Amino acid sequence: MYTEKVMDHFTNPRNVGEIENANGVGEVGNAKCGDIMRIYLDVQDDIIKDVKFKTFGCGAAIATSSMVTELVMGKTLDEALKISNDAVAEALDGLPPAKMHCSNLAADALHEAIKDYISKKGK
Amino acid sequence: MYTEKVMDHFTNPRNVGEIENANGVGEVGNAKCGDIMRIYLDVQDDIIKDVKFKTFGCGAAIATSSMVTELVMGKTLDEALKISNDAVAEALDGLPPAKMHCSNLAADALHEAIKDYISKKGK
Amino acid sequence: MERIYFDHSATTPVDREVAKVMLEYMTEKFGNPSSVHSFGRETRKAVEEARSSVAALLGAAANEIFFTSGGTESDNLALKGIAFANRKKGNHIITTAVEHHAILHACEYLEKQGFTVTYLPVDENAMVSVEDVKNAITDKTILISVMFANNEVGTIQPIKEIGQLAKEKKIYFHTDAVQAVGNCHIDVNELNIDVLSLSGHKIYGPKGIGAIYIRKGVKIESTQHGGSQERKLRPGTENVPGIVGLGKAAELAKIELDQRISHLTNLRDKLINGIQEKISDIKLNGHKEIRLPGNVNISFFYVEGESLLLNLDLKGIAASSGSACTSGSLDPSHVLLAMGLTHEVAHGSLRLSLGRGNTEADVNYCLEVLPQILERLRSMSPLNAN
Amino acid sequence: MERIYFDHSATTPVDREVAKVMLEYMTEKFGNPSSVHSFGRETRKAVEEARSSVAALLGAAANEIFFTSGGTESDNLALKGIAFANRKKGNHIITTAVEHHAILHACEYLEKQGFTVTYLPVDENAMVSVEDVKNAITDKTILISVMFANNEVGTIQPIKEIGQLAKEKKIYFHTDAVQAVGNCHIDVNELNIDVLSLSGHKIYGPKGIGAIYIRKGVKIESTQHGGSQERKLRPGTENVPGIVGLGKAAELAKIELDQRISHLTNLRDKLINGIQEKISDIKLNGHKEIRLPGNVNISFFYVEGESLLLNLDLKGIAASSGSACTSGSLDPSHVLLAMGLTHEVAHGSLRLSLGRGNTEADVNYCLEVLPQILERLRSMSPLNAN
Ligand SMILES: Cc1ncc(COP(=O)(O)O)c(C=O)c1O
Ligand SMILES: Cc1ncc(COP(=O)(O)O)c(C=O)c1O
Ligand code: FES
Ligand code: FES
Repeated sequence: MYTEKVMDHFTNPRNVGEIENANGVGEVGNAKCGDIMRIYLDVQDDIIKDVKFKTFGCGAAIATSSMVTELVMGKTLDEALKISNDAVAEALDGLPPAKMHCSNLAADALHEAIKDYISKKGK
Repeated sequence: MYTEKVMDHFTNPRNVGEIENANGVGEVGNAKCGDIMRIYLDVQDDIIKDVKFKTFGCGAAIATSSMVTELVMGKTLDEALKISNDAVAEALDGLPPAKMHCSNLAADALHEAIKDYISKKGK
Repeated sequence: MERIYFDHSATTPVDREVAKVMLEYMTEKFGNPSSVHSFGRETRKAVEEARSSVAALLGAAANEIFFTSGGTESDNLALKGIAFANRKKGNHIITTAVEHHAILHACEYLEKQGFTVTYLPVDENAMVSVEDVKNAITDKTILISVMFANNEVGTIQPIKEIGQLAKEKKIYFHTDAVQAVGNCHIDVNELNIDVLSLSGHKIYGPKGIGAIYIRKGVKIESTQHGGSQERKLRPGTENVPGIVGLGKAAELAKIELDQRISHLTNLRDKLINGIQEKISDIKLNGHKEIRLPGNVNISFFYVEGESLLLNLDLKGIAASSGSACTSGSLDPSHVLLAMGLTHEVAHGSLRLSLGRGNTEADVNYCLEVLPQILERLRSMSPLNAN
Repeated sequence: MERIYFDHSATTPVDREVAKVMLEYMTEKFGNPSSVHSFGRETRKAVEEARSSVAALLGAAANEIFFTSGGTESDNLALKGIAFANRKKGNHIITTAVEHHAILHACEYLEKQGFTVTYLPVDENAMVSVEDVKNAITDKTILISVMFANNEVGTIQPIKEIGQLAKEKKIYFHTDAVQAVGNCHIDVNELNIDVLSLSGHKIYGPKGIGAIYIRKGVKIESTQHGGSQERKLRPGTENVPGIVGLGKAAELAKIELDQRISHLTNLRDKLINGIQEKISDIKLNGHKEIRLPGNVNISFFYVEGESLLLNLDLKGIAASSGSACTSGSLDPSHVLLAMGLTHEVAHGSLRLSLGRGNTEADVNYCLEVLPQILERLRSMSPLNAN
């Protein structure tokens, strides 16, 4: 069902956990299936210095969460905002059709976290 | 499907053939399935001295034909007239439900042959 | 006593390789393909491979194949599924008088549901005319269903031409190919077939499994409701061993097709010629050339089919007949009657359907035994005198 | 890695003896039971013996058993067959919210055909109330269909009482006993059951075969049309190996029933108690006592079912879940929701369904592995913090 890469990220997820003094946090619930993901960012000078996640969801949800943290680590916010759901799925060598919606979770949570950082910074 | 007795009468039918100077002949077609049977009688002093049959029909039709000739051989006409379809089927240790109509063929042909003898004698 | 099986149109033995792979999927790899775990994943894979094998035999795409419980279900699904899904477009269905009961009785059911069905006649060879199909089409026609090859007399219908006609008129074309698959070259695209029924146990595969080919885009609805198996068109836990067995049987059929056709045609013609030489007062039923490679169907005048079958059986030969006496019903074969045979002649029909396991020795034995049986039965027949 | 199978409610491995007899009827005794010849007669006999074995398991008469392609078909035949045959008497059907999709989707289909269906609620244990059934009955009610035991949470319904009620009101009573057969004592007369569905592959028999018990006198019509097999109620060449296999499986079920129940109950309770001891924040789903002997269904808060399953699978344990993420649909189990669970808790449900091949060692291994997995997943969960 799942590719090797998905299973790898599912069994050994990267960057699980919380960042204590995160300056950006995003949480989304997947409207379709009810799963939940939270992303913590430590942004310094518009660069993502650290990122962590917590996910309540299926194998694909956990793997995409892990993958998205790997993809954005060290990237600028602009670069990170460009990461699409499809890009995450592709980086995992694809997801089963029924599981494509799961990749939304990860990208959406990331974008929410960046938005949170920007709005906090604005204050 | 068929009892041993049916198969015995089917494989070794008794009294197959024609009686050249039969004084009673009966032929019936089975309305249900289109099969045909002819019975030849040699009646002397109200007693069936000889009986033969010819049948175009299923295994049950042939077996009941054979059985009916055996049952009436040497009997008086009155006795023969009393032989029912059920009696023929019973003498064969029964027939499958779908084949019960076949036994009609034999008894009916016999009764037709007796009627033929009586009507001829009446003349 | 050695037994000779000449009833392959009724059913075939399961191929040894097929049985072997089925056994594996019964006891070792027994998972439910819908399950997430490894037991489920391995059977899901096997089911999809089998789907590809069946598709390959028909020149179809794998996602155009759906598994059912057999030919009857495929036929029912084709007719009812298309009829109900396209009711708004029209309510007229065209079929033939010589279809299998799975088609005919499904049509009768649809007539009760408000559909109109035209049952086309056939000629003395059981062949339907393309012209008749054409003339039967109305602006309410939504489906044409004509069997590929007749199960009783073996006649092969002009499928490609009917398919072409249907295509031009934008009417769906279904063919019941239960007897043809594995015995004829079939390419659904070349032959313009939209929907096709097949059954496992006629091609050395398992009983209780069949498939339906549905061209992409055909509007059809399911007749059975439940889980989401077979993309919801045919719910119910997949019969994995059956599916895997059917896949294997389809594979074998593809590989062996040419060889089977020439082997069967050879035996068939030997048998027909031998009977014609040795026995008088007979009639070959079905088209002389355009017939299934393994089908022999002959009426023997003055005798009745069941007693013929029983006598053959006593000699170790398994065959079948269109006689009323062998059928559940009390009428002789509707196919033989539609071809214009009288009740009596239809009654005396014998079908010998050959299979890949049959040999020339089988044919010779039959040719030795059959004349004796005929002589015996004819001597008992009241019809023979004249 | 050794694999442990805890998903017997999804499907079971075919018993070795069952597979053996099936093999015989695939390759040696392969005749079509409708055939007159010896190949046909030997399979006809086998089919009728299997019918008797299935009947014996249910306390029914052999002529009250009809073979189908599985539980889904039996359910469809029961509901549609009775609904359409009794339309003149009324158009109301009573069922429950926790039935299998084969029942629920067949009911939805019937609603489109003009029938009215009452879906009774259940309590927090998934139990339906006899009082609710009683109150739902109208003078239009023709059928009550309540499953014997729930496939997800194992709760056993008050079948006898509902049957009694139906009997008094002269309403037909059908029960989907797909999960109960072979796991519970069932006597259709004692329990007042008119119609019952069962499936081969849930009782160590083959996939693709099922049966329906229909009490003599029940008015029902067929849903599939074709030949005259199964007294025309279920046409199509009989799946002889499947039927013979189901017969053998029924025989074994009858012999082993008490032993299976005590073995499974023992393991089940060990597993439930072990999990309750070792893992916090959980909820046992389904009735504590009145449940299938082999069913364990527990929600683990803060985690999601599919990721739980995948982790178990990586450790060699096969299980299932009511999580949306494992189902084709995107909603979590309708059964868990009907019991009042929140989406989140339903999401984290795990079903471990035990079978006769499972051992205490299997249970112990699971009890060793499960806490580790839970700890890991919970440490990743955003829901756990509070
Ligand atoms: C032409 C044809 N159609 C349909 C069927 C029905 O197939 P099954 O008996 O596998 O359901 C058969 C065989 O019985 C057949 O020969
Ligand atoms: C309660 C219940 N009913 C019906 C079915 C359907 O049975 P099958 O999948 O054999 O068609 C199942 C199993 O999937 C079930 O558990
Ligand atoms: S006499 Fe015709 S079926 Fe027996
Ligand atoms: S995130 Fe819910 S199914 Fe994947």
